Amino acid sequence: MDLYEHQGKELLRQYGIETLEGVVATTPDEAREAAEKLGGTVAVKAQVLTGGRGKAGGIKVVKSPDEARDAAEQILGMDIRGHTVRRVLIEAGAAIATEMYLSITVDRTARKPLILFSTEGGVDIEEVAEKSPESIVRLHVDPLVGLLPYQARELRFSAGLEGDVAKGVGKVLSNLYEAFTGADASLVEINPLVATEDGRVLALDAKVTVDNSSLYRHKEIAELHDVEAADPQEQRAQEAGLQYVKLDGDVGILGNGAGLVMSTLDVVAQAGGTPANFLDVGGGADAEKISAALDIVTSNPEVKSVLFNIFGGITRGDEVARGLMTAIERSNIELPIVVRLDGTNAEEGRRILAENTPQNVHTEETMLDAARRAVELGRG
Amino acid sequence: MDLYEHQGKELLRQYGIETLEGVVATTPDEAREAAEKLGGTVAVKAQVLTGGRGKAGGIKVVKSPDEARDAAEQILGMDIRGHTVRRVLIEAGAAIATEMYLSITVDRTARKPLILFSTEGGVDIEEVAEKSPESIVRLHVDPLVGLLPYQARELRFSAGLEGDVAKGVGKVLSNLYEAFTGADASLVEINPLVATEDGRVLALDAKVTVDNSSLYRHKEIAELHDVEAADPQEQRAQEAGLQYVKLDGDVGILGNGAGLVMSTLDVVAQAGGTPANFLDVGGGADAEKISAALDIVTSNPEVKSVLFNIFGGITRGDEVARGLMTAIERSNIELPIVVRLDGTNAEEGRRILAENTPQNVHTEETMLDAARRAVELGRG
Amino acid sequence: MAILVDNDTRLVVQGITGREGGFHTGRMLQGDTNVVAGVTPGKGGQDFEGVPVFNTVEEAARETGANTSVIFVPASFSADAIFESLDSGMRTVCCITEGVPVHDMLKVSDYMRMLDATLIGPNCPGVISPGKSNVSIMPQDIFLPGNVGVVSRSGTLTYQIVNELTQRGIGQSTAVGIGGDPIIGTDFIEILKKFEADPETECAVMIGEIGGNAEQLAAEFIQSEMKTPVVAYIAGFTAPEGKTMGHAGAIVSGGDTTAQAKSEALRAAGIRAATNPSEVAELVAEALRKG
Amino acid sequence: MAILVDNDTRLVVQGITGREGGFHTGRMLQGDTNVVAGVTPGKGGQDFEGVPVFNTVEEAARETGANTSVIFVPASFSADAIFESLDSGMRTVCCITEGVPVHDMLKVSDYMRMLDATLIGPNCPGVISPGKSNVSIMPQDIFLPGNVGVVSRSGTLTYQIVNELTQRGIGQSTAVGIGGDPIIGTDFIEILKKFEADPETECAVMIGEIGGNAEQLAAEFIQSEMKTPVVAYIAGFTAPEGKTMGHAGAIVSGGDTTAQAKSEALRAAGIRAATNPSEVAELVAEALRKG
Repeated sequence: MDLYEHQGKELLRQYGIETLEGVVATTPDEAREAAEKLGGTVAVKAQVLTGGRGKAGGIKVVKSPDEARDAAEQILGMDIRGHTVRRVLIEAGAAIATEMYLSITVDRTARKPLILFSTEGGVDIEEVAEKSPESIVRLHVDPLVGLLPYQARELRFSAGLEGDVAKGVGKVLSNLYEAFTGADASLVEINPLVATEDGRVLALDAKVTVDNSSLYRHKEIAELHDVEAADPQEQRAQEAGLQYVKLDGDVGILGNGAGLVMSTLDVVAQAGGTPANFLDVGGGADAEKISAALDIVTSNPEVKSVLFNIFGGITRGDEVARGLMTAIERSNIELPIVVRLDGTNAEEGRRILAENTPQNVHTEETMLDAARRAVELGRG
Repeated sequence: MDLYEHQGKELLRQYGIETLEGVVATTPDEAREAAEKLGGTVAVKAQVLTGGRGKAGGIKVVKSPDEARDAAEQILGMDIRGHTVRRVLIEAGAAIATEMYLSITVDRTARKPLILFSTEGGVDIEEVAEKSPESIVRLHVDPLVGLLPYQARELRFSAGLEGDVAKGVGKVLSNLYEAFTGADASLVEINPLVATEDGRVLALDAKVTVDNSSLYRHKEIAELHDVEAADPQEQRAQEAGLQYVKLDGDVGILGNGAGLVMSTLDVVAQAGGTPANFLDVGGGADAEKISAALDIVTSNPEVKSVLFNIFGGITRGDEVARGLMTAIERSNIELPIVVRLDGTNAEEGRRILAENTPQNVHTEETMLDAARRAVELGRG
Repeated sequence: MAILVDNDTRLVVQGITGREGGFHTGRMLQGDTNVVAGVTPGKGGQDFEGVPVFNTVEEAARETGANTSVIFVPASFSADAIFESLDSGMRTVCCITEGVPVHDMLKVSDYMRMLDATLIGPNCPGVISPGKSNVSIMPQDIFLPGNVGVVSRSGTLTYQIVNELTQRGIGQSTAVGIGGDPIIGTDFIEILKKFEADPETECAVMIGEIGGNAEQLAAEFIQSEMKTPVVAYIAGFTAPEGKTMGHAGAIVSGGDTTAQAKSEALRAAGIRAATNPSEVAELVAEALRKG
Repeated sequence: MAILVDNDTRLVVQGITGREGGFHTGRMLQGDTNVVAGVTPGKGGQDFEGVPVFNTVEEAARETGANTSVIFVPASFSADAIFESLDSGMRTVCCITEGVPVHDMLKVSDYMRMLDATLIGPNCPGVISPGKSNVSIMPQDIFLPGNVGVVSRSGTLTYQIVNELTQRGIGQSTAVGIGGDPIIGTDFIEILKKFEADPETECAVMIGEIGGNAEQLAAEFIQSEMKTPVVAYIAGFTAPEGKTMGHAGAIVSGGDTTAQAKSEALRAAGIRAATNPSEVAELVAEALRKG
């Protein structure tokens, strides 16, 4: 789960990391008020769960409350990479001396947290990695031991930091690691991390991603989840415990297991069709879930045919069949549906379907045949 | 550093472990007041840094403030295994259903914390280990991973605990582990850990030993250090950073390194003498320390001769020699002193001694010869 | 021989009385698996379809000689269950459970470095050595004893590919689903190493996905260390960039983590890379013919 | 051959600009030790008696190929220094510092289980392979190259015994002071195992103390696993019960941790046990004669 900048900063503040003073506004007038309260030069920043808002015009630095109002008027409602701006953060100004980059992510290969630091902040770290890789300091942390004092020293000396900045960055590093583990984050990124002219080190931006699997133990973070931001169908899928991604084609696809569904998409494409979505019903999907899944897929008006590919392991064929029957009955689906059922309790599932097959449901033995049939039926 | 029962309980309470209400008293009248305040039956318990106070009459259960006063009068000033009782703990009563044992120590061989639990509490764990070893549950904790929920389950099922008691013990275990690591303890022991008739689980006694090497990061615990309890010479040695243990013989012994000093004691015994003390000046001992060490050894009136055995590594022979000269001059020591100097800068040390040897200082080449000479000189 | 599980496997099921644990224990009992014990705290002394249930893994191991465990307990208790099985002497542990927090797994996988043990998963279908032992939720009827080792990040895609192999009469030595989570106990390379060392495995199948660089690292390993022929398949040719496709691991964030890029890297390392499950079986047949 | 340190040892001194670190570096430089680097944070770029000083061990290792470290930093920073040297690739680490907190050492020694590295100490005199490398605070003049391995919980007592050996013309392959703290990186058995595997070591001397049961465990190991003859000596025959004698480890709390009990256990296991340092040398001479 991604946090908005202002939420991420709130989290960082809880872990002792300094930020600039800021106020969230949802209307131009609120923005004006906030700017008045903060005084002086302020930044008006679009709150969106995507990068590149600066280039897209989502950040404006203004010198008066009225200008703040105007800036907010422009930014609110703006579309940035498919995300609509619903809130802006009005943030106080600061005299910035240097901009740095600091993040902690999970390195899957090393199976350890990875710290990245660069004295070149404020730009894409990928760009920095390309242009001046020597400016990036990389440090792995042992998950059981945690961050050690010597690692802060390595960062400091490798990056050539000195004086107050070295001290400030060291403190932020240790607090950020606490935030990373404490909030079960898979990413905490401060870009830029700035040193002010008076020697303070503070987070000018914050990107925090919290591991969804851990949300049961972070109720306060789970509550931040922004339902408005998601596509309504993706939102509905998430509530039903399904993984749904909308795509541009016309063959609706359901299956169990991310790998099998991805492979089904590929096979549909190889058969000359274009997938309308990715939908994984997950392991052990019961009738209720299958029914919800079919509803979601068919609610996309582009969908011309549906391919239903189940290879049961933890998912049982009989339940899948029952869910399918329920969904078809309930939603009165008339689109052609091609079903391919294999694995655990598949025979029982096929029996249920055979006993009561509606006109529009077709069964196929193999994945390849099922894909071809779905593409063919979709063409009318 | 050992904590008194009342200090140990204060620590346990800080970590969420329940104890009975109690008040420390240093006079019979204070004891009376405390008993009045607590009301009902109270226990008057000698506060000493040794075991076996129950058998020695150091604990009395009384039913009125006057009785508490009388009990305190008897117990205060009592000598228990060489320790004078200077304080009593007046503690409220409780309806006890069962007595258990719980401790966490450092297992040197496994290099891990070791939890010991027994449903047979209130008696020496060594006795329990002998009589009914099957009643003792042993669990090692991985230092980096910490205590895990499954370990509390293992303890519970192995010991056959049920209901509120199982829950209560589980909670105490997890809090005690926090206390053990949080206070840098080398031992935390609750004996007995009791379940009351109304289902609470609480610590009726507390024995806590804090690692001396960690005291720099536990100022509040370091301040509890009881200077009254120690032998004055041992106390003085500790302040000077020396390891001193008084023994019953008449050959004063100083050396560098615990092993070498122990071995020197052995060699003196083999030469027919009896060691008056163990004194390790430690590594890198400078003139000041050597001087203090010699003062401490010779302040014991039983000492007839002194054996000074130095094999320098981190300790430098020249500094040792200078320290020895300083101490002899300053304290006007007239006892025979046998010096054996070897190792780092030993030649320089021997030169310093040779240049300026007082009458009563004798040098020997080997440890064995030095021991024989010291024994011989002690006999006059 | 087979790898990880075989005729010597004595299995304890953690969470045996739960819905999934119970269901799959029943299925494993129908197969060749020697399920010697189950564990559910508080249900010690009961039995489940003839399998004795214990309160702790330690007790189960002591009483039954269990040496392998499979975990079906809820995600919030899974890390604890893994530690319990490792500390009780299990040397192969399969964690089927989905949704185990990443930071829990970071600690577990760090702890594994201290031990000579193998953790498969979490969020995986388990391990099956057909005709020997089934420690999985995989539909065992589709498997056939044989000489092809299968390793996969995906569960159901594994079934699909195994099914294709079996239908062509190609049997499997062991099939391992390593799981699709960001932090897993055992990766491709560790399993491929075991297949390489297994005299019974004559060909290995590696089933990958978009996202991450595990397949590229495996390609390097295969090229430099393996004599056993390997057939690979990467799912997700049609996945758009920047979208998470189900598995936490399956997110495409840059050009070189796409299925195309991975397949090309594999081919560049001289590895047969298929574009769909049927083709996998064809390439395996070809590899076995050429030896 | 020798164990732990030899002609291939490239030493980095952590805390080289401190009082003790500087003094002993000077002494090591006088001997056969290849001191390639020193580390003192903030003093990188300086040099100490010709040895380049770096800010971090990582940098020192990268620039000089250091493979072994010796630690003189204060006790409160020692655990961090050990982690730093291990993470920077040092495979033999000697921590000389006294007074390292026990809980710090519990974490360090747990971490060691993940690595193929050896930590000697803390609170130890270090390791010396006479004529090859001296990574210690031991007075190297008393050592003589030879074939007797020495392992000890005590520093100065080791010098005493080595001196007795050298005066009789008996040289040493390697002498290791493992330290007297409750939690140490390497124990008797681990060192004895290395002596047993070292073709150059023809006899081993084990110097123990009252307290604990390390010597009894070593006795079992010697009896069952070693062909190399071992001479043992336990200090503390005159120590009273219940008193701590300097070393945190040297507390006698029960009958079987006394010097008498330990010496008896050793003799019962067929091991030569001396009663004073001179006797050690005599028994070693005897063991070497009998082969």
